[in-house]
Amino acid sequence: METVIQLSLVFDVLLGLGLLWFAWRSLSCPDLFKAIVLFISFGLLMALTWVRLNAPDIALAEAAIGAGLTGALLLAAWVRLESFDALNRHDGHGEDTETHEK
Amino acid sequence: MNHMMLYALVGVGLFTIGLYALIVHAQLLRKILAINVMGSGVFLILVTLATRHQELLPDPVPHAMVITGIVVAVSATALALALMLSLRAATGQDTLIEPSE
Amino acid sequence: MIILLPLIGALACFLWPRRTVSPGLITSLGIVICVVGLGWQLMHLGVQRHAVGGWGAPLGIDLYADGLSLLMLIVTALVGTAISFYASGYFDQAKARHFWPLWLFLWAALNALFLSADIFNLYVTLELLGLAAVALVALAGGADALSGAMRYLLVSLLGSLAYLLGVALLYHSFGTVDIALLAQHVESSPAVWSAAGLMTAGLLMKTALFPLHFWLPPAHASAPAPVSAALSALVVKGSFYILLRLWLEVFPSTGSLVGEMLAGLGAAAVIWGGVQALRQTRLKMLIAYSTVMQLGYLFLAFSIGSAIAWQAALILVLSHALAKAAMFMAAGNIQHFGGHDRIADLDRVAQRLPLTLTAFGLAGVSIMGLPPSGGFIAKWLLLEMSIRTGKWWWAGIMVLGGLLTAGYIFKVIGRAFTQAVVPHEARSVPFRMEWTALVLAALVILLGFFTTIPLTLMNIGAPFDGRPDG
Amino acid sequence: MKNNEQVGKMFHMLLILLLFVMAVWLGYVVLHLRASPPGLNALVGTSLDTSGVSNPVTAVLLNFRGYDTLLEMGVLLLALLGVLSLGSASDSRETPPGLVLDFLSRLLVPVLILVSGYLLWAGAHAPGGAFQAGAVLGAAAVLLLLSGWHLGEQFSGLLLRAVLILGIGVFILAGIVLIIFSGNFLEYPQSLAGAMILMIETAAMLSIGVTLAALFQGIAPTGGQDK
Repeated sequence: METVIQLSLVFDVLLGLGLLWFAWRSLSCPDLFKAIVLFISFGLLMALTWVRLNAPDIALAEAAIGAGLTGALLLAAWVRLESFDALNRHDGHGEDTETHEK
Repeated sequence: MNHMMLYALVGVGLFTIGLYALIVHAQLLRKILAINVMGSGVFLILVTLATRHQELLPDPVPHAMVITGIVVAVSATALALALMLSLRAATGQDTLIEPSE
Repeated sequence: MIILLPLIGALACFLWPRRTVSPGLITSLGIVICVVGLGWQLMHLGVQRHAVGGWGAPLGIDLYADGLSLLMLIVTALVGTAISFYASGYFDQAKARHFWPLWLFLWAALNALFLSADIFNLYVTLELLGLAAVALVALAGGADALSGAMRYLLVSLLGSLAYLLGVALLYHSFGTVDIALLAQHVESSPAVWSAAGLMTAGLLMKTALFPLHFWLPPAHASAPAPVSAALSALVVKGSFYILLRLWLEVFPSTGSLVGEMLAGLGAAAVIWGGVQALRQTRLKMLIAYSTVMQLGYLFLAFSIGSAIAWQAALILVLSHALAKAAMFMAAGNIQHFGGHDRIADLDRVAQRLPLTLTAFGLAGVSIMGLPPSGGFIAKWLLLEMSIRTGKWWWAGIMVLGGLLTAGYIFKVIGRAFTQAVVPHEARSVPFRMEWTALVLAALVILLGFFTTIPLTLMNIGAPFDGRPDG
Repeated sequence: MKNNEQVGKMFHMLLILLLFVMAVWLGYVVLHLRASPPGLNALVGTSLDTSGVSNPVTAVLLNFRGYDTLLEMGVLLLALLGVLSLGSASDSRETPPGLVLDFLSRLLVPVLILVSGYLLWAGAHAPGGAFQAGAVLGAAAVLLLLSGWHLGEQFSGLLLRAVLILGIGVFILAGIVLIIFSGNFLEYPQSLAGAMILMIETAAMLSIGVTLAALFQGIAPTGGQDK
């Protein structure tokens, strides 16, 4: 019993840290494409978390909507952005996907 | 108190990270991601606080609220992305611009 | 209570017949009739409460209508109808197709917001309102409008999330999201104060109180004219209304530090907005900054805090909504007429668009707070109350604000009479666009003579006398 | 210039500090909430029998707080309207899909449709429901869109819009009918509650699926110059 609780605690700590880590990486990594992929993984981790929190309904919704469709939307938008960039580079003033710091 | 409250702290963390990124990054796609991360943080807090009583089943009301919230979030994200693309097409930038005189 | 139905019903049926102006106008009239019906009900039967789904407060969602909601609904119905008429002349076929469903959604969101008694439900209506408003701003197209819309969307989402986090804290402290039930249970605790802080911050963002106003001028100024009118007159009032509800009913005592702080920000908004408005070179930007400024006045009531001050603030909401809608419409006419809204090149608009300029002038009278107008009564009452409660410094701010307002209004009117250096081609302005603006402006002036009507209406259910029971 | 940078840095540090304080404070508040939250759990439990479904989350979403869900579908539809009004809606992709994608979509789409049907049905008593089912349906449609399939002419006009508003339309209609019969908006008679919820959910699922797919199409690349 004791070990089960301990194990689940370890699991929860890891999952929590994982969430934070993925969120942080997704928001700070310079490559936009990577950021989106990281965000989708973050969504899947969220789904796992909902299962842990005894919320299977949300887990399903998160996996399907939060990670799945949002991810698809983000990727689609990214492809569009890239195609703009490709055009720009063609015109000679390329602006790659770097992060602009304010 | 049980260790599920850990996730509430994670929620606070996500909210903060998202807010930070929202303010610091100029790139719109990044801002949209940041808003989504913030949202996840809020949802996590909303649900985790309901698990304070282990003996009962989880409270379904926050669950329903979060599902509502997820749908709202995806709607807003879609609109934001479409706006971003139009803006990009109009200005060639993926950041906000100052209004012209 | 029946009010929500025709609304949403009309909305849905809107989506599908494509080319539609007349259904839009019919819906507007339908809403007006429903609002009148609700008003009649309230006057004769008192406060109305309706349990959606028949479950009742803690489990289900309640709708609640008292004088405060009624007044807001009336303002929305008045201005909304005017905007509908105006828009029917403003948009071309391609834009109209998108405008009408979005606009009716916006209206539905506003009505739902004013009737809701449930803070989570309010969150959903806020999102509905925000997305509709953003989409409408973007309708103008062009870099300015798109950027303005994007900024607006981000701010709006951020505000909603902060609000939602507050809702989460309140729900888990008291196990309910119903305003009346919360009011019974709320006690001072760190959680309550954090919730209050988060929700207030989120809503202030949406209400664009200084210094969170930065998104408003670009969004409001670059939107199509009827949309600007709707945003400035109505949308910002939506989040203000929630703030008012929360602080009047849920959170403890308004006369505290928070009230002073909000009023202080309001005062800063009055000054800053006024100075910025004076400095603008474009008419719509000027009007947008004027909104920032006039919103500031509303927050002064948070410090004064007596029932009369609240009533004054609401009269101000009413008259500002009418006047500002009229102003943006007038600006829209001018822009339509001359193809631009640069104040320096107004080129004898007074002689060539007399109706429009009259509308602008009359609305200006109310915004300045000159008699006889709704704005005058409201500001006079606020002034009097601030002196009577010994907070004369707010009175000073108000007088200063009045001077600034007079400055920027006359700046526009003065330019309107003179000939511009570069004369330009002019397009004729549809008849109904001119008259709608004028009618609204005339209403504000009339409001000055009939202030007692809204006053009696808003006191149904006594929303300002301490906390009404659930 | 250098000065500016320094101010920027200071600002940055200040921001981090402020956010840190906020996070610590929120963390404190979250951990020290009142120990005995009343919650609505018990109430949901006792009312569940009369709600027509046995999954409490579905009961909350479609019965107790059905009004929220109604508005929420409005939000979804509104987002689509917004996206469409931005005019980035695309026609069809011109590039033929890769073999893998084509194969994948042939394989997956029927499965996804089955899954969404199951989720919808199961939602009454087990995890699942209209939103999840709609999302899966939407995913299926997205796959179809990606693999080059597009709506035939006769489907793209009125019929498509009809499906889009079907969910919210049925919801509102049910609400109005119920006002006549039971006096309250969206108050289901007990015996019919299960059936009505299922009906609303079915309509909602279809609309949600199609709306999500349409959102995707509104944002997706127009073909031509994308890679």
